[in-house]
Amino acid sequence: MRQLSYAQAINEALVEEMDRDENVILYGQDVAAWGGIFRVTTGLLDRFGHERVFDSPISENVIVGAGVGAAIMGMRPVAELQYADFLLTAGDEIFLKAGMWRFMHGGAFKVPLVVRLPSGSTSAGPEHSTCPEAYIMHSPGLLCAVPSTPSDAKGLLKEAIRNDNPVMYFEHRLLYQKKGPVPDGDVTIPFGKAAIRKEGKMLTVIAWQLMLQRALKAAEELEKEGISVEVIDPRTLTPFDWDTVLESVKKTGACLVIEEGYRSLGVGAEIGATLFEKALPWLDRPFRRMATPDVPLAATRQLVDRILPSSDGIAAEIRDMLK
Amino acid sequence: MRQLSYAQAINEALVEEMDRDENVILYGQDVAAWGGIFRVTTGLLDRFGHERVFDSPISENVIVGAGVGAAIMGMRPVAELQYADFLLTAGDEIFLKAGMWRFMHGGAFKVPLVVRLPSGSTSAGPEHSTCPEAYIMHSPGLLCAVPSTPSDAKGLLKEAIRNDNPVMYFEHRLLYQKKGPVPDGDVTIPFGKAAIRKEGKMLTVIAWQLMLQRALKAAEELEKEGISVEVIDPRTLTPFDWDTVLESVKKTGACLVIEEGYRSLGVGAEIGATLFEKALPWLDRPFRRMATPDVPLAATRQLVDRILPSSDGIAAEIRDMLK
Amino acid sequence: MNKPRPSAAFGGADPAVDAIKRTNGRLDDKALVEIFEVAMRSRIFEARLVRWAKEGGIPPLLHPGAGQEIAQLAALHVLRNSDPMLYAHRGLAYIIGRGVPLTAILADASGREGGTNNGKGGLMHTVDIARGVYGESGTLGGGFVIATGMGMAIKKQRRDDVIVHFFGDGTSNRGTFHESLNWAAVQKLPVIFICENNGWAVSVPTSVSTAVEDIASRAAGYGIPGVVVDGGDADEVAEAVAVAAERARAGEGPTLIEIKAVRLLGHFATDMQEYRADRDECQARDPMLALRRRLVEAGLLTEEQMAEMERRITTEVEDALDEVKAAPLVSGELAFTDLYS
Amino acid sequence: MNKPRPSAAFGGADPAVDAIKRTNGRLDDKALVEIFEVAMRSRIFEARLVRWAKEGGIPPLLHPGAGQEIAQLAALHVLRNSDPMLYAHRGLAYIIGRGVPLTAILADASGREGGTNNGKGGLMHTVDIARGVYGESGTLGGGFVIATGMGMAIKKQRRDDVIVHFFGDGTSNRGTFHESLNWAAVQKLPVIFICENNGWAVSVPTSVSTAVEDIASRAAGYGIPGVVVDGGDADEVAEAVAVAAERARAGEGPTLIEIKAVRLLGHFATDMQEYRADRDECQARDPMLALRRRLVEAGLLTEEQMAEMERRITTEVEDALDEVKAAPLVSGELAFTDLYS
Ligand SMILES: Cc1ncc(C[n+]2csc(CCOP(=O)(O)OP(=O)(O)O)c2C)c(N)n1
Ligand SMILES: Cc1ncc(C[n+]2csc(CCOP(=O)(O)OP(=O)(O)O)c2C)c(N)n1
Ligand SMILES: [Mg+2]
Ligand SMILES: [Mg+2]
Repeated sequence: MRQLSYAQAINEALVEEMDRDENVILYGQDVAAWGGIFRVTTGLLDRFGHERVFDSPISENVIVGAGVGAAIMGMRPVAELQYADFLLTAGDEIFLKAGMWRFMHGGAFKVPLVVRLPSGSTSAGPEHSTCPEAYIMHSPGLLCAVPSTPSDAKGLLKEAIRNDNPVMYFEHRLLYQKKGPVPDGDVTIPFGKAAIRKEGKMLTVIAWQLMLQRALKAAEELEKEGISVEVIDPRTLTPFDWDTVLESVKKTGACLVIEEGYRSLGVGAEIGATLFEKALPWLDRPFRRMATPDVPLAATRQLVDRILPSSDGIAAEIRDMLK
Repeated sequence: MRQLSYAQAINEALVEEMDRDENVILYGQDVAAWGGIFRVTTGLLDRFGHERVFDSPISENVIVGAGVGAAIMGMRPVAELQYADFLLTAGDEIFLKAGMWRFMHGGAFKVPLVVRLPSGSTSAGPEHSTCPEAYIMHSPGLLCAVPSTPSDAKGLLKEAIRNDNPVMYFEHRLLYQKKGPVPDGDVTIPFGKAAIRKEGKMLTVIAWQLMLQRALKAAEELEKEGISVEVIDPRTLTPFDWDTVLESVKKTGACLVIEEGYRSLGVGAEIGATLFEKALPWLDRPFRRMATPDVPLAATRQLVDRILPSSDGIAAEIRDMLK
Repeated sequence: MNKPRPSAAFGGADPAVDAIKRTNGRLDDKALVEIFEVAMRSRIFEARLVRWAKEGGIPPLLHPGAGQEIAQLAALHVLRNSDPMLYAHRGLAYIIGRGVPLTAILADASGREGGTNNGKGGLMHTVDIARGVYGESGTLGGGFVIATGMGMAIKKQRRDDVIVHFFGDGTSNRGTFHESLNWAAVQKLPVIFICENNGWAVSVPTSVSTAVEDIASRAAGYGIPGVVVDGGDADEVAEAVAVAAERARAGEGPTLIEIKAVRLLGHFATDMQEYRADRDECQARDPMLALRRRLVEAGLLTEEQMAEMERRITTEVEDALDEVKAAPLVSGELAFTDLYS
Repeated sequence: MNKPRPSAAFGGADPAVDAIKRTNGRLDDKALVEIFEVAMRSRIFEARLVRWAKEGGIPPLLHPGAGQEIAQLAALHVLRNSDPMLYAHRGLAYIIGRGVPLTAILADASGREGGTNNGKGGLMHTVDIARGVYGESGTLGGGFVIATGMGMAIKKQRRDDVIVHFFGDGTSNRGTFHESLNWAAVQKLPVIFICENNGWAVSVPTSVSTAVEDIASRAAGYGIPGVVVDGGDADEVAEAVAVAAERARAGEGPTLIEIKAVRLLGHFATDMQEYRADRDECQARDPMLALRRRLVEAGLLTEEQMAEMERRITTEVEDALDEVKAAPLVSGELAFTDLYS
């Protein structure tokens, strides 16, 4: 199969969807003339022109809010916030407008909006480093995609654009250059279907994006030691594929969630609580989470490395859990 | 002991702290001339004058952000957002400025800011009804108080004002008129100390504010049936008093969290996950949560009543859990 | 009638302002009578709703628009019903003017069947796409960004609709005002931003919260026309809106119109307005009184005819209320619908 | 030297603008030489940092301020070091001008011991309260609200400090600009808002994102002076800031000053600027060149002396770099400190 980088896969999804549906428009800071500060949208302006691909002011409220307005009038806007952290600068627009405008008005509209949110701990400081997907998972009305591979990045973005609901699409900056196989043709990936990235018997690990890479590396390492770990990538957080997770946990009896976001009320909290509700009879061991330990992410590499789960740290944690 | 309403208790805390420390200032929409749309700040303008009690424009970003700025210069601002939901209109200022300005600048400042956030399901529609404390609990750098009684409302607010960190103080609109005993004198309530509102043996219920009222009612009812429920009011969510909760759960072997916020990644998720991590050996029964089931709160009473836990519903849930 | 005066910030130099001066859009007799009648319907209906709220029949979350109806309706009168509107919380004339049935509004207000938003938004979020009624943001200032995006869609779709967005003076202090007007201006979007400056935001006088007297002067920061009109003068309002609509449909971009308005009643239904000293003075400035006089003087309606109109509308309102009171409450199960599509 | 011209939006009518015209604050010879020297230090230091970033020694998150130093330093020169400053991301002259040691900046940039923010904020968030350096918001526009609150505190405390906040033209499109200027104006807070308009926000030209040519024209929406000054003219900048400071200290409120600036280099250290056609033209407008000529012509510094100055500063920078490179990296344990107090 073709090898594409995660960034190329996103670009390809945009091209295909914009080719397919002229209601798809793309905008945000620097996305047009420059092709995005992470160069993910290069070539789109040339292909689709200023009417459909345009640069915006530094006005996050209206970037998201205008997306809602355009969406209810039949467009399919794909808006970019330059860093995922900035979703909090457009809180009203994301949580109350995108999430609730349809509900509040009795279903009179659809809000087919996609917000692209580059996330991840690049040591760029507290306001340019986070993975804020838990805020979204807590909030009704919003779907949430967290692609981990080039193929998923493409397929989930295509699905997000076609979906009639607002989708927060988190693209991880540290994966942009990572390559992987991407199938030819018009392949979408449905929301709410997790992928089992590695089968295993003794423990279920749930992770996505950067932490998935590290978890898989740890799992390979452990395999050599005879420790068989199952690794699940949820792909979307809302909707969340509980079936796959429950089935796995019933088999393994233990679960570890690894995430880049803050620990308290991070995604792992929902997973832990839900398993405790629904799978207690099958659970042999205490649940565990590895996450950013409720401190902001500093601008200095040593400080970030100190707190983020590494693959060695993950392997050690799993060994300890299974002791 | 004196009986005061929850609103009077808040008012008294403000008066006492403003008397004590001239750096305390109070502002927000309608808080001065009118004494607040819920009449919680009446009399303060007369007592302290326009320099210290003033009305603000409808500018939530600067209401919170100016609080951060004033706090780092040595003031102790108490800002009000008219509805707790509006914290999302000041997302940058709450989560990234109040929460992180000190950290990001290596501890060069203190940020002794209090934001008063009237919350609660008053059937005022999706954007005027929520209990958004989970967003705060997920976010580093912010403390979070959720007083349930007049006495706590006073003591926790006094503590919040004296605390050198930013405190999000949620006052529940449906409790404003509720009366209760409030001790005389300068009594503060420390953060991170839960209150056991009712002792019991068979199950631990955790609830606060409106849901605490309902939980206590249910617990009394059940007591008559011989079902002994322990009811814990956490009082603050950050810091959270894990010791009290763990001790109770180790005794009862079962836990139910009842909250008004959204279910997914609501506060109950953190409690469930933490118990699953730390108390598995003592847990006899699956964990449960009752909460707003991941839909916004409509403007119509029937719709709100349909989804919010009632005291009857809570009693039924507990009976079912202990079956 | 005064000509709409361009905001001071524009001096006479801006060509867009000249365009406004060139137009002459007096309302004809029929229009005046129509506006008067709908205003009366709105006034009577609203008063009845306030009474119902005080009786406990509906929540008091109603913000009476008394005093502001004439201007609201004059503005809508020169637009098409297909021009999408995002209205403000101040009163019901906007939606009554667009022809939404009183029964639908009452059903929304009381959570009964027959409303427009399935019990979700209540009275504040009536919606009726066929009549161009696109709803309201519960957070003030949430409408600016949505209006801007709607304008963006209209422009991309090469339709000649214009978006009209009403909002209060207090709301113009939200940051979204700034972001939206800048973007709408730079992209030349077909949006008319209409600020109703009634001097108050709940209990806070505009002078306490707002650094300028004329909100319209803020247009200077976006290079668009900023026009101040007298909310007591239907012609002045209509003309300014007509010019702005023409400009918008011609692809020349947005306009900021400020209506100097008077809030006759409390912020919400049960507001006692203890904070307010200007109430009597304001009653005298009620635009309904002025229009009433004008219609009589011009021989367009007699006092008799007006009294008859009032009786007819009162009956209409009471009938609607009876009908809705008899309707079943919406089911609580609706709590779960309409979130995702 | 041109007089600072008041923004078009103000005409000549505003008394605050007259106040600006009345002042005459030319920089004296000593000041000019000082500004030149600090600008040179900043330019050389920054170039060295960019090189270090390209070598991989520090992250490329540095936004070179080359072209904007003279104006930044002229502005600071007429303020007191005790006047709290919130700076922008554009360059290091702000903090070098306030006297923060180069070693401290290098330590912040490279995560080594001896910095100002314990490894938390890195290069972007240098802080030094004793020198009035209060930091920077990582989200653009986050500074407006904080500056406003700081001004509020100063006023309540009856101190005569003024807050100075630098920000870019692109940043002036954030909603927080609007909310803050309105509130600062209405409360007459001692804040000077200084917009450095360099024509770009990363790759987006100001004309694409912003509906007006002069950001200063936005002052009209807040009833405060809006002044445009030439960033190539230190006197003009200094005078405008001096007047604004006087006004602020006198309790008359904020001023919006717009510096027409030139960005000589890329948005960040490794930006290749493929999107940009105006680079050569911009080099010719480098204010350092103009000041250099002026100093020579006025006989204040000889070419020789400048070359010597350059050598001295280069050595100073290399020494600082050597010193910091030898310092230990800050411990990862600092990840857990400084959050709560
Ligand atoms: C973001 C936000 N802040 C505050 C409120 C509460 N609120 C509702 S109406 C109102 C006053 C609005 O004043 P204005 O815009 O002048 O409109 P008016 O009521 O005078 O018509 C306030 C503060 C809100 N709904 N949203
Ligand atoms: C809220 C927010 N949006 C976007 C960014 C990313 N960003 C950093 S600098 C910059 C451009 C700033 O332009 P301007 O304000 O003109 O300053 P300049 O870089 O030209 O000095 C952008 C978009 C940010 N940091 N914060
Ligand atoms: Mg008003
Ligand atoms: Mg710029």
